[in-house]
Amino acid sequence: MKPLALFALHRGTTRHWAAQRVTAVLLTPLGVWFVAASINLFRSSREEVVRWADNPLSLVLFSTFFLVAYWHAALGATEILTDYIHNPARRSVVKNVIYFVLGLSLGFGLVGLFLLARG
Amino acid sequence: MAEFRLPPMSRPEKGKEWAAESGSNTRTLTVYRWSPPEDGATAARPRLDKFTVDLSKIGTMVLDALIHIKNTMDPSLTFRRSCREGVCGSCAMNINGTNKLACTQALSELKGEIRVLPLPHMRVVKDLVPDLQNAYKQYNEVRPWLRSEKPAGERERLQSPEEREKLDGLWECILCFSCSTSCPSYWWNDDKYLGPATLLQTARWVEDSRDDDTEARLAALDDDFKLYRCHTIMNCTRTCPKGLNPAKAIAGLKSRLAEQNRRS
Amino acid sequence: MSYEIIDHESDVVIVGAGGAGLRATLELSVAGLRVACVSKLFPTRSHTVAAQGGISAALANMGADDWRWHMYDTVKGSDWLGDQDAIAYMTHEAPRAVIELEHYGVPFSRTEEGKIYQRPFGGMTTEFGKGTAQRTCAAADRTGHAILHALYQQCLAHGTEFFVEYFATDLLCDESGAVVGVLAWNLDDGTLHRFRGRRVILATGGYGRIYFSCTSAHSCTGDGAGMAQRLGVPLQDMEFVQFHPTGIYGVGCLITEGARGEGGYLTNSEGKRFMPDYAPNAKDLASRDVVSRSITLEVRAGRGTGKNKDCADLHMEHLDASVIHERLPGIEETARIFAGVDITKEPIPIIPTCHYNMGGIPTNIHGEVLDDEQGALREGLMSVGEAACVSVHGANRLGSNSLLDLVVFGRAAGKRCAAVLGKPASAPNPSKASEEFALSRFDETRHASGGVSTSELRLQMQKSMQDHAAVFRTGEVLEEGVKQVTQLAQDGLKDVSVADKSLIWNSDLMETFELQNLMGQALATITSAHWRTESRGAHSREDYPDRDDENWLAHTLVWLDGKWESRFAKRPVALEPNSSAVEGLLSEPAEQIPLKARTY
Amino acid sequence: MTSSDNTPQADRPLSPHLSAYRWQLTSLLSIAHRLSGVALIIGLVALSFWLFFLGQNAQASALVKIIFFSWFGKLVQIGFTAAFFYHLLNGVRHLLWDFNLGLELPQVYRSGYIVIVLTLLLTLAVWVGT
Repeated sequence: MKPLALFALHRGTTRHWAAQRVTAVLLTPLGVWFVAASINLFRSSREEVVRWADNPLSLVLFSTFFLVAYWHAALGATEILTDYIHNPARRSVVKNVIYFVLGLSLGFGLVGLFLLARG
Repeated sequence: MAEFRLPPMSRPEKGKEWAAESGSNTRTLTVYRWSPPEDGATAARPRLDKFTVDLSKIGTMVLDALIHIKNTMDPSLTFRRSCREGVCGSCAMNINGTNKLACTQALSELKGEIRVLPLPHMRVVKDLVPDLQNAYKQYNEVRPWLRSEKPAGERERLQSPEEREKLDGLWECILCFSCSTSCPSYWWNDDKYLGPATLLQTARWVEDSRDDDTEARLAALDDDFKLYRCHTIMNCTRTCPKGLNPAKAIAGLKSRLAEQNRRS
Repeated sequence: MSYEIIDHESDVVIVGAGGAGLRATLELSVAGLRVACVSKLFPTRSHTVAAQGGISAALANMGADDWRWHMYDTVKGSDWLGDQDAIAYMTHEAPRAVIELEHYGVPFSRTEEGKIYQRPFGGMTTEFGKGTAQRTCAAADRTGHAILHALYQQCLAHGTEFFVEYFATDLLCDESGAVVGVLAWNLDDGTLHRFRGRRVILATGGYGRIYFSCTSAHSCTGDGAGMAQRLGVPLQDMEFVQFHPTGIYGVGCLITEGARGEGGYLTNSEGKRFMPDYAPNAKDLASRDVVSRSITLEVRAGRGTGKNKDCADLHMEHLDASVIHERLPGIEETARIFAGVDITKEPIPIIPTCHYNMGGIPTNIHGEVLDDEQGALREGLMSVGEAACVSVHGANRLGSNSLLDLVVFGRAAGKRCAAVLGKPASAPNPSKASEEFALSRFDETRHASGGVSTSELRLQMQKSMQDHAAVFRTGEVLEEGVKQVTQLAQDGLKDVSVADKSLIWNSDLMETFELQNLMGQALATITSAHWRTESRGAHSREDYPDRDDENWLAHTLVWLDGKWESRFAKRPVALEPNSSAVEGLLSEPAEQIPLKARTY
Repeated sequence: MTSSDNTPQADRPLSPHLSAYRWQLTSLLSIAHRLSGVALIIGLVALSFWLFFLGQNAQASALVKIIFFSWFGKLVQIGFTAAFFYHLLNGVRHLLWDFNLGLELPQVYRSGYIVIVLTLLLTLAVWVGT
């Protein structure tokens, strides 16, 4: 398979499968960067975090990582639900609940990030 | 919801301990037993019977031990068997935790007490005989035959040795369903996920240079379940008694399907 | 005794879903007739799956070839007992049959040009014995598997209805004695089924399990021929049992002749290649009866290999590893698992092992069953494959002719049905008496409660056969064997006990039915062997070491009566290849292969 | 494939599966991938809320800090780190498989062990090295 196939548009269920791979590919470098960058961040004071978030490169990379990670998480969660919840209606309900929670938490995170970046 | 535990009536209980054979070299086999209820009776739970056999009296394989038990201890013990040389796929069962053909699984390669169960997550017809109807139906569903619109002509269709080689590792499948029944994904979705055995057979035709129906074969796999419940757990390849690699074949199908969908 | 019986009606009922049964089923499905294929095994588990080396046909993919050379080899291989018209038909049809299989999708191995790969095989020559032919079309060393799966797949493509894991117990007849169906037992739910049809084709395979050591599957119990015998149909040439030269010592698993076809050879304890002494021209690729006898003679002369000096060594370690990997992968696996041998490094200990039954239900080339020595047909009954005796293999079958037999005559039988039956029509009803017989036999067997277990009785029979009717035979030993097996049949079967009385997947009961079928054929085999006082092909009488064409150029017909007593008759061998039976079927006339001494 | 309608299929027990099938590297690493994925989803949510609280004001951040420096908080963080590295490394393994690489059984085992060892080493590096 040509690597490009991953990044191309797909129809049907292949899209889900491909999206999972595309996000995984993106997350690999982003994840490594995130770990490197954030190793000390959690233990830092608020001021240090603010200084870190003030850097546009970190901000862009971090928000990208953040968004892609959520996307990947949602795809992964769907996969798990498809495996274990057999009733389509129930599966759909649980999926929507999870999507809602993920969306909400993504929102919280972005708001936090925005506040930090503003200092 | 997927049921990770067996339903109460399916949980095996301790069974009978049969009179042990004496000898200097004996092995004990714990064998899954269940018989359908006789007229009017209610079904009992399966049980695990213990048989101790004298190895000097029997051949080298697990099947030899089972046949010996059937012949000399309990004639009602039931299992499928035919070729006894690993080519017909009848005697697939779960031996010490993984799926094997009883006829090619040497007793000497197993440690300790030998535990013999039917293929996992299957409806049991009797003892070690699982109901394979669903597996056969799924096999049929992928239309496992040569499909070509081109007239075949008077002579054989030509196929280069290189094209033919692509079928190696696919066409040798004996449909024992050891792989499918080793796959947790198949356990949870055996009604909708095709499972490694059937997908391997799909790949066998997708890869055949003489078959012209590749596109439709791949397109037929494109839903949430038939193909994509495969998570490359690799239990299938790990267990295949013929040393085939269904997981690899499935990976090939996924990438071919992805490429096909991208192109169209 | 009361059993609810579920009724099925079709035009043709086929019992058995191996190569021959499936080929016939396919032909009938294509012809638009209603078919019920009843099998005790899921089709791809039939014993055809174990055929390794290949299927013969004069395709000439590897050099000059001609179907008449193939015919010559087959007649000679049969030691002139094969019917020359049937052999002409089979070898003439072979190329078409194999091409057809390729079109069905069989994954044959290929030549560089992309054609079907063909390998040398025992007894297969060019120019009427002058050169070595490469005539055996192979899918690595799993040709039977490849063909069986492809045939099943084709049947699926045509929507054929299969009744899988149904055990047929008896044939059903109408008032006139014509066969109109079978009674079968569905293992899955324990129900009994009456399959009615205007014709019944028995494609139930061989009965190798009459011997203690055989290459045959556990399921090779001759169920069709057993049913036919109970109906009073004779069996033909039952004394001719092929011992394959290379069964793995101790376990009996088959090592294909293709191993020698690809260059393998046999040695004795002195490390000497002994086959050139017995067959100076063909050497290790002489026909199977010759090689089996040679091995046995080497062992008798004290030159056997192994701890007990009772086997021979098959060498392949001199072959290129890539050849083994590409063309003999299954052998590599089987030898490793069952003999603990790495064939690229060491030889396999082998011994002649019961492998194939040349004899069976006598039929014409359309698969129609012959009821007597004059060739009268048994109405409604047909048979194909190893269960049948057409006869194309005569006294000894050539390797790779059996897969050919299956597809050629499976197709022929299907065609005949289609031609004779025309459009779908309703099937006749079996007579009360016939049903009664089948049902009471079922019930009696189920409730059998004698003193000897099925497995014990079976073992006695197998040991008796092994000891008294193996590669070499003598009158005295055979007589003792006849006595023993007759007694096992007469008294043993009456005293059998079935411990399991249930109906769902009762394998104890199934094995008892199988033993009843085996017993009739064991008896037919050993009494026929005793009756035929000559040596021909696989039947080697030490007290009559020569072929006796004057008295014995004839097929043996053997009937068993209700008391298991045998009756014999001779049926002439068809020496004229262009007989009325094959009129219009051969593109050019075949030449008769005149009788002569058989040397390789 | 026909069987009559009155088959007593409902009575038939289900054969043992999860409880009977032997755990092996293939299935262990697979379920570990799934579990680490679930853990990381929780981690991601936690990260969001950390950012949110941090963004609020100093008091909230102080509270977060206490949690982070508690022994329990540390343990959870080590867990997340391990889950992160495992999921990342095994994810790469999965990606290679999707490109049809390393799917032979010996390779699968080799890469499996490599992933385990690397996960341990990297987690150790992060928590000891810093």
